[in-house]
Amino acid sequence: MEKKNGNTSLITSNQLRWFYYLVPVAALIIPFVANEYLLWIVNAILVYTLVTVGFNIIIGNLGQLAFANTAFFGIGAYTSAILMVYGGVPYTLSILMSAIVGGLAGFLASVTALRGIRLYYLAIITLAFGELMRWVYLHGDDVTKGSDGLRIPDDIFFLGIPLDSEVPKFFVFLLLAVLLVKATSNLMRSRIGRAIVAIRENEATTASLGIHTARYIVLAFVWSGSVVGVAGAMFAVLTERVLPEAFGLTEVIIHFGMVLVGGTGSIVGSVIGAITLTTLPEYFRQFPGMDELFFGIIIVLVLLFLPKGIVSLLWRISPAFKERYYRD
Amino acid sequence: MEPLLKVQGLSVNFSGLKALSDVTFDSFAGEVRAVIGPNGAGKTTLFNAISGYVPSTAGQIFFKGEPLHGLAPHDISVKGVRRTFQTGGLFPEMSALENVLAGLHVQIESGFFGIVLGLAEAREAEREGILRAKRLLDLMDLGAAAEQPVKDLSGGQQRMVEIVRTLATEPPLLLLDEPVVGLSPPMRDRMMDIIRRLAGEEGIGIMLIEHVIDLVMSGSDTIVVLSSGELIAEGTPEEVRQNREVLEAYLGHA
Amino acid sequence: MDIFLQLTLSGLSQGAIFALIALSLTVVYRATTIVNFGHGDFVMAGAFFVYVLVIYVELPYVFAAISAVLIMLGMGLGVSRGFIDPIKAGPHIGFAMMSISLGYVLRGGARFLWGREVFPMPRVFDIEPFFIGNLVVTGDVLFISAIVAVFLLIFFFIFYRTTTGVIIQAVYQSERGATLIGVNVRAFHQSMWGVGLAMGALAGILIAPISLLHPDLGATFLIRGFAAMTLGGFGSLGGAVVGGLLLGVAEQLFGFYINSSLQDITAYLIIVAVLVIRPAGLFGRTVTVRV
Amino acid sequence: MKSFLIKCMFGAMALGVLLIGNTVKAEDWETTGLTDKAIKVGVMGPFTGNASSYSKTQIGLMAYFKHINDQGGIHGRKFEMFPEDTACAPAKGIAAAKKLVHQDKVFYLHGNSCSAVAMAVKPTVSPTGIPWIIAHAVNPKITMPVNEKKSIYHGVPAGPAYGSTMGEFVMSKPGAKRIAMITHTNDWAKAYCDPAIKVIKATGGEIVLEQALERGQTDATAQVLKLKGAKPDFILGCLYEAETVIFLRDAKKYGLRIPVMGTAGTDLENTLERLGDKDAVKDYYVLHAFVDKVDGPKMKKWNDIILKYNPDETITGFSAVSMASGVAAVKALQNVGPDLTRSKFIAELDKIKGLSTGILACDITWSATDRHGCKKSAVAGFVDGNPTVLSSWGKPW
Repeated sequence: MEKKNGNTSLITSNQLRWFYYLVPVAALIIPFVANEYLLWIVNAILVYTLVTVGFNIIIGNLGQLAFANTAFFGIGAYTSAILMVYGGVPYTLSILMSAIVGGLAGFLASVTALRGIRLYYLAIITLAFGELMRWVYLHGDDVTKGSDGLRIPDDIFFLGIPLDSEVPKFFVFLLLAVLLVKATSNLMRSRIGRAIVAIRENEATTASLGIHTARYIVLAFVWSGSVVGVAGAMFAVLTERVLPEAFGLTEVIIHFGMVLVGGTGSIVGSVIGAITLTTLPEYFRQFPGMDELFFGIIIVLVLLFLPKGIVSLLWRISPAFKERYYRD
Repeated sequence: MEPLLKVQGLSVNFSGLKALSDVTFDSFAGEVRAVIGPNGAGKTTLFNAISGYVPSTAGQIFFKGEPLHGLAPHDISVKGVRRTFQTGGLFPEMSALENVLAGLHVQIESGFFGIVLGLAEAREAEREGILRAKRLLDLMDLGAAAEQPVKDLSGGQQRMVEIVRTLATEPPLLLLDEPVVGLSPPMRDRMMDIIRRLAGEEGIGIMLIEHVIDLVMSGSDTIVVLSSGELIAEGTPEEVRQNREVLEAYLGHA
Repeated sequence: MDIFLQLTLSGLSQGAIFALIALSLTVVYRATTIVNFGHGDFVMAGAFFVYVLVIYVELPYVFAAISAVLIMLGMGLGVSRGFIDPIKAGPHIGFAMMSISLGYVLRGGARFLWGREVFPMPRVFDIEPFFIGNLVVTGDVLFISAIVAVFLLIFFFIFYRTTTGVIIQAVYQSERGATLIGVNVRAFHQSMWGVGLAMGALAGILIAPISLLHPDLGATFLIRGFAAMTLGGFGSLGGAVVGGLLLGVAEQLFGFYINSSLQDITAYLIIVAVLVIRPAGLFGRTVTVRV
Repeated sequence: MKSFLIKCMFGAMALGVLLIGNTVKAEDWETTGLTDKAIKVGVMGPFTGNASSYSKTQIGLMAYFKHINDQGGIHGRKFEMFPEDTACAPAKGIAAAKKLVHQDKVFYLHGNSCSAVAMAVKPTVSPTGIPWIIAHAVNPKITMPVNEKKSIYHGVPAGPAYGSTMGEFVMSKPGAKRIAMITHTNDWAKAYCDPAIKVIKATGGEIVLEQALERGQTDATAQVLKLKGAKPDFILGCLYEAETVIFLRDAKKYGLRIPVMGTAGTDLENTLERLGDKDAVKDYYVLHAFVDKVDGPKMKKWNDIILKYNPDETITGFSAVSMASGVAAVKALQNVGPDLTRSKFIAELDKIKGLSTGILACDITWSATDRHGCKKSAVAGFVDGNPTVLSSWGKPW
């Protein structure tokens, strides 16, 4: 609109905002056209959207190679499942608890980063954290039921809506995803989001601007942990049984792949990444045995030719798609 | 006049090596104070010590009478001592506007919940910050470049953005580490002009590290000369020019 | 006492493999500051090449092994040139994902070609176990320990006693300095990738007769390589070796004296313990940054 | 804006619930996945991933279906197979099940190797009432207690059947009393070991030592030395193939010459081939689901069927396991007659009693209250240096 630099793009950022609001509204039609299988994939996409959005805060915005994301995911799922199974806690409340416990796990993970451990060293330590958590699920038999997995109760309600098939799950998941994506977007386009990105760009300089870097590193991890924790609580209901196998190293790699394929540090990219890497494996079902090969090749190609992720294709359409760390 | 910054007997050791030893001087509001000296004299270490990036081994630093030594960099910055860096001080992937907004961080008063929930107050605070940042960029003729990532800007523009970012909160004391390095001569003169104006008109205390002696002599009120970590001379450009020790220090290391 | 010695001996021979993998990771890391997260799969690939060369091309084992190591050396050069160089300008996150994905391609390729089968790797020697006092020594232990020991001697000799080694050390210290004295840093990176993958392949070839050959062979070793690196001090060459040996012994002792179900997570526990107690590891320099 | 969004969502939500509630009609359900020419059958299996060697059993099952098709099919219908990959990963397995049930709309499901996946899939499949025959996974909880829609069957010995066979065989050795264990710490190992322990304890034995050996380990020194110290009469080994080999290798190395009882996850021939040392497998006994050696004369017929449709396939102990339940399913389908429905199929499956398949050592018997169709297994071991199928210690099958 009031662009001074002679921006002649087709789409203004104002129009784009309406487009973003339209996406979830348009998605409301999906349950009327999709069967349970397709709807399950859509629901999985909604879960993975939050997983990726949360992970991207650490990887993309904060720029830290911390791989504790799958641990947050599992912790969220188990928190919710355990509370529902043993405590009779309503699902809605258990989601909140997953967010809190996930946030605490995020805090724990941030301590390593605060000790000044960075890059690959941080990556390896956070991987170890995730694998140790998996060992706990496997050996915490009395509570987690070991590798049998914890079956969540049949009669689950979200604010009175019974989550007994994919359709109600879709609406609830969509609501949660929209709310958390919006909240994360608010956060990233504020002074807090700028501080987090500034730390990625140059930690020393950031402090010189009066920004308490340690506080924002912790905040990024805690927020990431909470968002992914909620995703975990959704995953528990999606799969109806929480199993240790679902939170292994393969899952770490898939989450990482989603962030990079979509685009680091971009919320739109996170959504694209979640959609791409949830649907492609389903598409590849027709070529059995070639999953890993395709997965590897796709990511290699994206890294080589679209280093900023698929979202960068949108930037070619209009620079308005580039996410800013402030809002007009 | 009460000094803005008091440095008393400041020493910094790096694993036994003396980077600074027993440096003492005062700095005042509205004054441009240059820090010069041969390579390795400890100029940047002095800035790092004042701004909290390296711990001091001995000595004290006071800003407006309050001790700064032992504080973390961000606390010192909040108190009103701001600095720039020799190289790579900007956030290259962020736009000029975002860089300046990051500089305004502590002045934008929006709380966590207000931000997350998108409350009106938080948005208002952000909006004010954005207006302010845009105004500042316009003042420096950077309005057109506001939306571009700073890595795409020219060297001169980048320097300007950094100065704008550092000045955004109107700090009483500014530490500039080689602010004109890499700039073309006309840009250099313009930059020195801005610096002089900031000190003269806004009453900001400025300390700067500079190698180009002409600029130092013409642009500063007071000069501090460091050599091998020691303060060997302090005074007006004229006084320093005539100091024999200074000449020796430069020739000895040349 | 006998048991303790037996456990230690067994742990050392396991540890020799971990050491080799940790060392190969470190060689690449020190040269390029990249940790190869796909290394496990390159280790597997090395072993698969031996299998292919022995079974299908019918090469004698030793030639097959040498050829496989050379193939992996070439692959290292190719990976560096074709996949790492083009994304050099990007952040480390890209390198991490690139190495993982390349590993996935290898694993997927192995799975696609050999799919559901698990192969017994041909045995090199069949030495009857013999006794030293009450200590049982088997051919595998002897073979692995001897090869790794010889290899390490050669490696550290080259590194600390030859001109090549001095140059490598110099580049490790300062790339800019190395450029000034005429070292081609790009070629250097490529060759270090080659050396790293070749060493990894050697580890794969040594372990495959014991662990059997399957596409997921590398995964368990990679995490142990990481643990060895961490324990020895991230980025320290000697540390990687000592860390690997210690990890091998620790796994055995944990398994026997504490609880055998802990054996599997010894590596992870060590990683976390090192972080809490001494992030720099045994021989590492400071690896942390000030926050 | 936001409140409008939320209103929209809840409105649509209510509509969606209504729509879905009305779409499933009873007659449709009975004949879904059937045409005059075809019976659609969904075959889930770990065709990729680190457990892909199990998928040999789905290959075997599908070869049998193709064989039946080539013989003219069942009442004019031919099997149309929908193999779906689970990669032995829960989430992927659920997607596969949803696809088969809701998109491909198969008539029934037959397959599944990984217990964890079968357990993960159960909440998806069980409420639909679609017949589901578990042809390889061993976790007994997949089928028992019988699910509400009474639609899930086990066509191989489940954990308890296998496990109690292990226990009985161990205790059939004269003088066996002190038993030690070496196991993975997962549900798979528990499915074998727990019932075995029960039998051992009930028949006067005691467990003197438990050792864990996790997947991916390449050394069992610590475990072997502990076991040696405990001096048991028999060792129960609930380990996968690779770890079994490592354990036996180290057992021989440290002179642990005590008989070891292994699971159906391993077989004698492969273990021997991998170890390359007859001496090391001399004391290894292993559950053997089949009536004969894997390459024995009684198995030839079945192996030939597999090889006819998959010429490059290597036959292992997994290959023919699922074919037995295939035989049972074909029998039930034939008994139903041309007017096939899901309810009739289930009724006929429940009428299968004492069906000797000529493949598995057990006869398959199903009823409305007991879905563990296979109650026992044989054991294989070396007798005088020859692999032999045994029913108890020293007694050939």
